[in-house]
Amino acid sequence: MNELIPLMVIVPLMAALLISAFSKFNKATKVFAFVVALCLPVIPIASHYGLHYFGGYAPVMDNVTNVMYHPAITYSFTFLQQIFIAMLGLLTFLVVFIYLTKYKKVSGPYLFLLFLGTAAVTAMLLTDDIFHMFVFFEILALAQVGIVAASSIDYSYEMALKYMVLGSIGSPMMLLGIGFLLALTGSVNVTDIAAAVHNGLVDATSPVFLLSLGLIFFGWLYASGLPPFHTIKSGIYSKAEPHGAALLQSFTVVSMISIVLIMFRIYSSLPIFEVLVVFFSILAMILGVSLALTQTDFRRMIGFLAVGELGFIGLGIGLGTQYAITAGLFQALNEIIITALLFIGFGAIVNATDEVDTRKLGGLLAYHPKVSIMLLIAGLAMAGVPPLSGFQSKLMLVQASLNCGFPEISILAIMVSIATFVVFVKTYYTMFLKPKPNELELEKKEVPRTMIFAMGVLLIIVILLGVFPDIVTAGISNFVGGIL
Amino acid sequence: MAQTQLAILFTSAALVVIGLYSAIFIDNIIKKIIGISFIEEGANLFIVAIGYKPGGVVPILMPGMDTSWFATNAAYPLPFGLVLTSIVIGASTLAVMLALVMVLYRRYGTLSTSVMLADTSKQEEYDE
Amino acid sequence: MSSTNTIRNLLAAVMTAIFSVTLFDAIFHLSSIINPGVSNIYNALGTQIAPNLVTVVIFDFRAYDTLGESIILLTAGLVVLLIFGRGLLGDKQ
Amino acid sequence: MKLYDQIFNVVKQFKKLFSPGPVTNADVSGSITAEIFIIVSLVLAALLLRHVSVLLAGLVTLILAVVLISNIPLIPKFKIEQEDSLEKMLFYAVITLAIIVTFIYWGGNLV
Repeated sequence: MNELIPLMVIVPLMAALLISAFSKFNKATKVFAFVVALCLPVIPIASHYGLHYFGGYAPVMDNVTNVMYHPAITYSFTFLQQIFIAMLGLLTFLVVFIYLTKYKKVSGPYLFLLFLGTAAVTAMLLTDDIFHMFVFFEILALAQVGIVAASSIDYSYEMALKYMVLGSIGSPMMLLGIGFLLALTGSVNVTDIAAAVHNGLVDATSPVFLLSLGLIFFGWLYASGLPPFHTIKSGIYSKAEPHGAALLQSFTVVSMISIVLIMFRIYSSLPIFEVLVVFFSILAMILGVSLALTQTDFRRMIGFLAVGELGFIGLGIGLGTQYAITAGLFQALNEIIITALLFIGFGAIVNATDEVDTRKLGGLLAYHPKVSIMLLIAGLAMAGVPPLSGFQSKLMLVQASLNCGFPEISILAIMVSIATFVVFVKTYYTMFLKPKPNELELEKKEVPRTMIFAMGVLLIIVILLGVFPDIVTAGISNFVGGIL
Repeated sequence: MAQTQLAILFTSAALVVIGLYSAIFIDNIIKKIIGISFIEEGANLFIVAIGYKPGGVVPILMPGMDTSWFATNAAYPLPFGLVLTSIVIGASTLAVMLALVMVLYRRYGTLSTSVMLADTSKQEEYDE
Repeated sequence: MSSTNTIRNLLAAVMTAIFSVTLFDAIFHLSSIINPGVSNIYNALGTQIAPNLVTVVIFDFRAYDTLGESIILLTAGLVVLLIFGRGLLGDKQ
Repeated sequence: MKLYDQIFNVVKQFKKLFSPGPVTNADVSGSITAEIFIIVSLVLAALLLRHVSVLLAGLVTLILAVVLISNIPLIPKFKIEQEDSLEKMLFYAVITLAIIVTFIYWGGNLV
């Protein structure tokens, strides 16, 4: 039993509580938040793989039916969790760092929400218990609403309320689906449910079991912002502070993969599950990218692009082979980094110009050369240009879909990449290369050093993963082999 | 006694459906939120109903009860435990939604969804 | 505009009706195949810990869920305060 | 000449899409790209039906292509349907929920 595994959740949770309680002491809070944020990526790297049973209740065998039951909540920690939690911790650290240097006076509730979101997502990723995942998913939804409401951008309250109203349709449906699973199998532990399904204790073809898939699937659509929730998800990103949006999109990606992996373990024997995932992923790619092409608010544009990129992850999971799922998860990791980089980079532009409409911007290359070059590389990585990390994962996805006998999906994926590239080139041109409009007043504002630092760190990871993808894909592939 | 359980289960489904209808068709945001909270309550009631055991006893060990008899005849405690958590979750989201409505009502002076939560992307795109 | 709204409302009503029929049918079939599963284990194990099994589930087997529950209450309180203007970012603080 | 007029009309309609405010040529070319992209990708996605039945795939692809091309500009329509108003988002969410659940429950075993 490894004591560090629950600490991954407890440390940000306790930090959040302490910060909200003692936010009056400005300086001390800043130092404390910085130290805790620095710890976050270190803990998962330092701890060993294994299982953790809360309360020490190891699995028991039911003597009557000879079925194994997990009475307590179980956390399982493997390479996949390690890499994602470490990346999430790093991103949280960078975002908290940017936030701490941007504002003189810290806002206790805002820091609380940032740490709480990280804790909730970590718990969702670690947990092996579907109801526990639901609890932390709700915490995450509230934290997201709080991060949006705190930003005090125009119309952020309206967007937050819309998100909550849609969420209170989406998440009870998921709860209802969990209820169906509980009724059918008598357990909320994913390992138990999967064992019950695969051993034939539950009839996998019965319509009731299928209905639970439908309800949980709908909840997953809400969690991950796939259509029909793509408009609200991109709206949420555009109404948060840019560094907050960088963290919000990573929450979305991680909650998406953690729920879909649980669904995959339970429902992988049903062909309709894969059909549904692929269908909604393709829809997300088409709608996300085509709407991103027509946006003039660049925050909204990246929001739609982020949703469109989620489609690639779903595609990998939906194809269902070991190679494809590895590609999808690798793409998820890349997307967390690249989209965060884009959000932080464009956030630097917002910071310097107080303007979000691309039509009013122009000629920024001369003023912010560092930011523009890093943004260019990030955009190329998102579009999938070698040797950056986006290229490796998209190449894997294209190969995987070819191997599965779906050349149409490969062509579609390549087309979406090209359209992503077009979106990016268009925005880059209007913001950086086009002549500066006369009305645009550039106050001699510098881009904060911390933003440049954060972008540099993320960029190094992008290039590193692009050149040596094996350091991640080998481990992920092992993990996927374990759940197949 | 199985009819009791079926009746409770049907009630929960009815709550979910009523909630969905009110989410689409009611314009007043407060009423809409009340309707939406029906969905949450329907899901909770559903899970409570799963824990029902025909002819069972309350899952509390009374003094003098035989433990093995109790284990086979008590109602299922797990769904009740889960529902207590999810009730609190529903209440919290309800509180946050109503707080947002309060602030927005002060700003707009109306509770109509079609005014308060209309499309905002056009207005913010090019404001001078 | 109103004609599209009528069509929309009609479509939504019909789809919700179909959904409700599906849900009722599923629940009718479900009620005969409810499985106690781990609840029976709880019933057997729990009596050694405390007499009230629901509290045993909440505070022992699934205590971590209860922690999440209390955290969510706190979060809701803080977010409500945030919405009313305590701790906003930027100039509007 | 007719096609030229039609495309000209399409560009004029894009102008409405970006009002208020000026329409730059980057925006219009972006919209035209989106237009072509959406037609091609939807047709391509319809080709996936060939795994169900080749005849159906051919038929659906042809009909979809004709419908989409005769209905340009599509992007303004798509954008209006996916705007930020709560009514539309709720409508699509509930419709999707009903379609998923109904489809899975009554026909999930057919796939």
